Amino acid sequence: MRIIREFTKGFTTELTPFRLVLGLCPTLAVTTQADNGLGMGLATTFVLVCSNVLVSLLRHIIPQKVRIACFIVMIATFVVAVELLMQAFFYPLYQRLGIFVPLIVVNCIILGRAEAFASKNPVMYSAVDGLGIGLGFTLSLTVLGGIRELLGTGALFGHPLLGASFEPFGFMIKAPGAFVTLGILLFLMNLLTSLGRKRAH
Amino acid sequence: MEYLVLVISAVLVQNILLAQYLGNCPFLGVSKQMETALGMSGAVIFVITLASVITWMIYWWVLIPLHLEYLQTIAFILVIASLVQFIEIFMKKTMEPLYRALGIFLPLITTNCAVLGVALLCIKNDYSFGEMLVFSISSSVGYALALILFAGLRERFAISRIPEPLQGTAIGLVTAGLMSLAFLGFTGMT
Amino acid sequence: MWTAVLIMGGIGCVAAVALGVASRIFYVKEDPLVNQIEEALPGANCGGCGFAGCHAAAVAIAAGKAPPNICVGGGPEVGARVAGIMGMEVVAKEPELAATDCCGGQRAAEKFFYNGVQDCRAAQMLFGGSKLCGHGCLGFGTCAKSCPFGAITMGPDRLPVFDPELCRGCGSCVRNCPRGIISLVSSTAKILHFNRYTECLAPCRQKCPAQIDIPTYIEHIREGRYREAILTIKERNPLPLTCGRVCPHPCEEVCRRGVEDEPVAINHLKRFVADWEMNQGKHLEVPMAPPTGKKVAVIGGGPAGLSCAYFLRRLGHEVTIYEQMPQLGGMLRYGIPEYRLPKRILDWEIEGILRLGIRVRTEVKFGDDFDLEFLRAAGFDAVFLSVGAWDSRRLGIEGEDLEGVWDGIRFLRLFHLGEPPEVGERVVVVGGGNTAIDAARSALRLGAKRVVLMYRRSRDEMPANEMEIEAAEAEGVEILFLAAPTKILGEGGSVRRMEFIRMRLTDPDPSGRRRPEPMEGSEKLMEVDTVIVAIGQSPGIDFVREDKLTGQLRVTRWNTIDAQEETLQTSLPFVFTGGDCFTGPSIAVEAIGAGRYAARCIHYFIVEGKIPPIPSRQRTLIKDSLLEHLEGVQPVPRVHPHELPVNRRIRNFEEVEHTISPDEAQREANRCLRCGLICYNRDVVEALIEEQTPSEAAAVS
Amino acid sequence: MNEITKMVLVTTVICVFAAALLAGLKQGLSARIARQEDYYVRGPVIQELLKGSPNDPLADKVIIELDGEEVGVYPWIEEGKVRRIALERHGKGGYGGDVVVMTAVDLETDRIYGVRVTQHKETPGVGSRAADPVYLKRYQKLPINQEIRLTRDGGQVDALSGATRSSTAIADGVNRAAQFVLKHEEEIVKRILEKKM
Repeated sequence: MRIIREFTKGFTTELTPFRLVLGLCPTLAVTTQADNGLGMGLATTFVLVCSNVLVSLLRHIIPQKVRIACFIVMIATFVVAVELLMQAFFYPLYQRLGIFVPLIVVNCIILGRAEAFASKNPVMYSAVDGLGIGLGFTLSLTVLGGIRELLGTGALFGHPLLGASFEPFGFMIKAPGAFVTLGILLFLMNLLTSLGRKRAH
Repeated sequence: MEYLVLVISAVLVQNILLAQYLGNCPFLGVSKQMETALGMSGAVIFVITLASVITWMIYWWVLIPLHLEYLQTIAFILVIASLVQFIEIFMKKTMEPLYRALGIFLPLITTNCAVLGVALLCIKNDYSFGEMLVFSISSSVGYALALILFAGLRERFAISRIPEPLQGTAIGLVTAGLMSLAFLGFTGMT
Repeated sequence: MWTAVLIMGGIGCVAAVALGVASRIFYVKEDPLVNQIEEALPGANCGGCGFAGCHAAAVAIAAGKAPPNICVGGGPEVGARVAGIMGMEVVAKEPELAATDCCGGQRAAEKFFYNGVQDCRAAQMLFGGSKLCGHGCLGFGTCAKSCPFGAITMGPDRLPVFDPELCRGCGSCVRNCPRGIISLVSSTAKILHFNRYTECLAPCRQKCPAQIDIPTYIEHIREGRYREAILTIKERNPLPLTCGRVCPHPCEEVCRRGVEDEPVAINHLKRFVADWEMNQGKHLEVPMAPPTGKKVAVIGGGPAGLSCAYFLRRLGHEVTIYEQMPQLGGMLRYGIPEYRLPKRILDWEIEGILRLGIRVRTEVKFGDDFDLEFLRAAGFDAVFLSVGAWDSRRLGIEGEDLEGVWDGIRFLRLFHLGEPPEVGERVVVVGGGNTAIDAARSALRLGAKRVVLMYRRSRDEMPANEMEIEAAEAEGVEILFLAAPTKILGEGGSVRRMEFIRMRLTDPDPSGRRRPEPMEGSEKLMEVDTVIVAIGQSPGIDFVREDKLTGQLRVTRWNTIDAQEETLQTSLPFVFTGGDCFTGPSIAVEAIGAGRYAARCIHYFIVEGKIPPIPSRQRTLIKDSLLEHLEGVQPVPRVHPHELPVNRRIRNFEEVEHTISPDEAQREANRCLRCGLICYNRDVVEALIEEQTPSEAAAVS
Repeated sequence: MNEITKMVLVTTVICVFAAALLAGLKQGLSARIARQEDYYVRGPVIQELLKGSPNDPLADKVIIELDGEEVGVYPWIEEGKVRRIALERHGKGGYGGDVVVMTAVDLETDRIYGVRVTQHKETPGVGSRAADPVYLKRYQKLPINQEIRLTRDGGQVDALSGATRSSTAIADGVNRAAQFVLKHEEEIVKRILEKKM
């Protein structure tokens, strides 16, 4: 039962970056297209699951003082592995994500989960926690990327959807669009939550 | 002249926060108060510069000769994390006032993507030592600029009537978007 | 491959060695609580909480400046864990509770710079319309939402109501309040605070010598929150039962309702809640600061001494009261007759003060039984000298030493020493103060047929309380104005007759005072059995001994102890004074205020070594706050408590005035205009609320 | 001291394992990564330059180690003969560092067949204009047996006005390719055909 709860919380109470406002840099930077968001999300999920498992396994061995350094090395290892795998198998995605692939290392979600959850929980739960949070993050990124791609270029996952008469707002795929879209999504989520709460009353 | 272009580009056109999307988590967290924003800015300038120098040396003097470029991410982050932690411990003991002003922000930026981001950009763009130094300093100054401007804006939120669901991070993000739009105006000015 | 392994291993090794060595060499001791909390936090240093990393957040949480659930990265379980850690540790420190603390004035000007308006009205300019402004609150409810412990609710008038039981002092509301008017206030801070000119103070609050927060406790009574009302009063006055009965309530003189209507019966309201507490049969717990280990001796257990001891104790110090009489209370016990202040009530009130842990030594006289040298040797860090003013002034006329001539204080004191004085059938009381009235009314109750009060000025100049004068007249005391005794004639050593002379008042002198002067040749004789002289008191300073430390105490020419106005410090730095022995005879509430001020000075003196001055300390009424005219105030009849009928009361010492009923208290509290709590026209605001309430109700349903 | 030893040990061991894992992964994947890089970075350029070749120049790429450096050569093979080859050289002297130039040489005429820029860091809108294929047409048909230089250096190609340094770097890159082909033509052809067999 607990396993299910640890998994689903990544989509509900601990949905990043909406519920836990973390991991904003990749969220903002790579979500110009839905498939970028998906790719980034999956890469992050992979690293998150692997590092959670490893941290959980080694949680009793690592001394306090070098905890951060050790965790970061483990995470970085997986990130570089992802980087290499991506170069070997998804080169165009690697090109588009660019510098943000190595920057998965410093995504606070990963280190945060490692410290907050994996270093205190058994392997199984840690893996599920990583998977849940990671997939929640992937979902958020894909949705955000979808919205920006659709409004910014009129296409979704590269397929034109809105027809030739659609005048894309270039603003959406630029930096300001990223901030504003995320802000508005956050606003809508807050609005829905408060409406839901009111109805529950 | 080249350096001037580099400075303007790094501070304004390619502002690390608002155009390159690096270091956003602390950006939204720390910008709630001007005081913390100022402390954070100082620490960011210090750490980014230091980290860039160290990683540049590691890359060009160690990794390149040994053909280990693919280890840059892991080597950089390990070095940055340890170095910053070391400085923090050192500062806390020997330079108490400085530690209070800047040092407490150090751990915050160890894992700030702006630090690793700037270090990686320096490598990616093949900067010489001088260029790397100028780029890292001006990038971090750009970060500081955006952070301080934003903190000024956010302090005004305190007395504004903001619709409830927009309060907090949501309005922060929208405002950051508008600021970013303003910085977008610098594009093409160099 | 091997180079890779070597290089990474090398970097890792060097990093670990450097960190290990550094953490040894540059070891800084950390608060274990901080470490514990930091352990529980994610350590991702993401900065999402607004603090500079997890360590800084842990420090803030440990200091109570951040709520335990501040971490955005860790999610709920981290919050719960931190709250657990905090829950175990938080008890040790003095609780700081959230409270709205707007005091308007200049602080409003700091917050708003709109349209040049520099005070609370700026908020109105900003948000439009009349605004019911409790403490400058905008009524958004941000604080209620931000409270992680659910201690804040929005009251019916959309002002936050703080539940002290639930409040953990996390400060979340303080940070989130858009107006910045909530602060964490420890009871220490509240006790140490004195009115300032820069604050928004209702006139009653300015006038009250004890600086009781009158509008707030009336507000509490209005809402039926008697417990809060009592706690509000007790932040300033430990003797509400007593004051509720004997206080001449100077506050009511300046009540703004009094401008258009009769003033609010503030003192009756105070008496009402104080009686409520007593009728519960249990003393309410008051917040106490943790012990400081400092010791203070209080010499004299009158209102000033009791008040000082009470506040010092609440500030965490050890206090011992030395009293020369058999029981505590000073003038309250020995100077005020039973029919005004029943002694069982005073006993209950004093018991409530002493149960905080104050030690008492009675029947020890300062100067004879102990002295300053003894107190020093006993390890007291400071001494509060509040011996009162017990020496009666003498008339200085012939026959003053005859039998049947009493001094007023001694006369009143005898009641409580178990031997009521005997009076003749015809009694003359000389003097116009409350002591004179008390003596006259007491004489009546002892069986005197005719009691004449002789006062050398006219009724307007009489220092006694108007209500007391009226009560005395109602009971049959004759008052002879503009007369003064010149000679007391006796037979066989006892008083028989008194010669007195008529007086007239001079034209006002440059200072505006009209002095009495005798009218030559108007002497008359009067048959009299008892003469009570109550023309004023002065401190008895017979404890001053040349060869002792007390000899170094400076004394003024009025026989009061000299001390610095700002610090109440005498010429001996560790000796403080206050109350009647410093100011000369005055009313109880004055002494109570002085007691708290002395407690503040002593607290700073023994804790910090120096006493910081209070910036712009309010001493006189703030001129702008006194109005000549008030619009829109409709007269509402003032409450009149039930009184014992005259024929029943003059036979005995039963309490004359009764306490008002809860309904009456409610009604009376509603008469309060809530000055200082409301910035704008009350009628408009109430109309506005009525207008909005139904539509709101519809929206919710 | 015990604690420090443990710290150092754990950290070092983790680092060593990380490095070993990554080095292994890198070794295993490097061939595939290089192919992907060719395909996605140089692929489009080669396809443009060697448009119409019957073979797949990317698949037939050979790496030639000569003069102490590795050079990838992409051939156009027709009827068993190497007709044209494309190769990448770094042109020195650009404003933002090296300009990487892909040069195609017609081996039958010993003339330049086409030029494309694959990587540069020139100022956008200024130096970057020199990477425009229209400008690069000027190199077509230049004989490789003489030094290729800009006219201002006494050569045959006009610089793009306002982008002299970028133009110089491109000319340098083309020249290096030309010199390389001139010097090693036989060796290159031999290797290509060896691989093809």
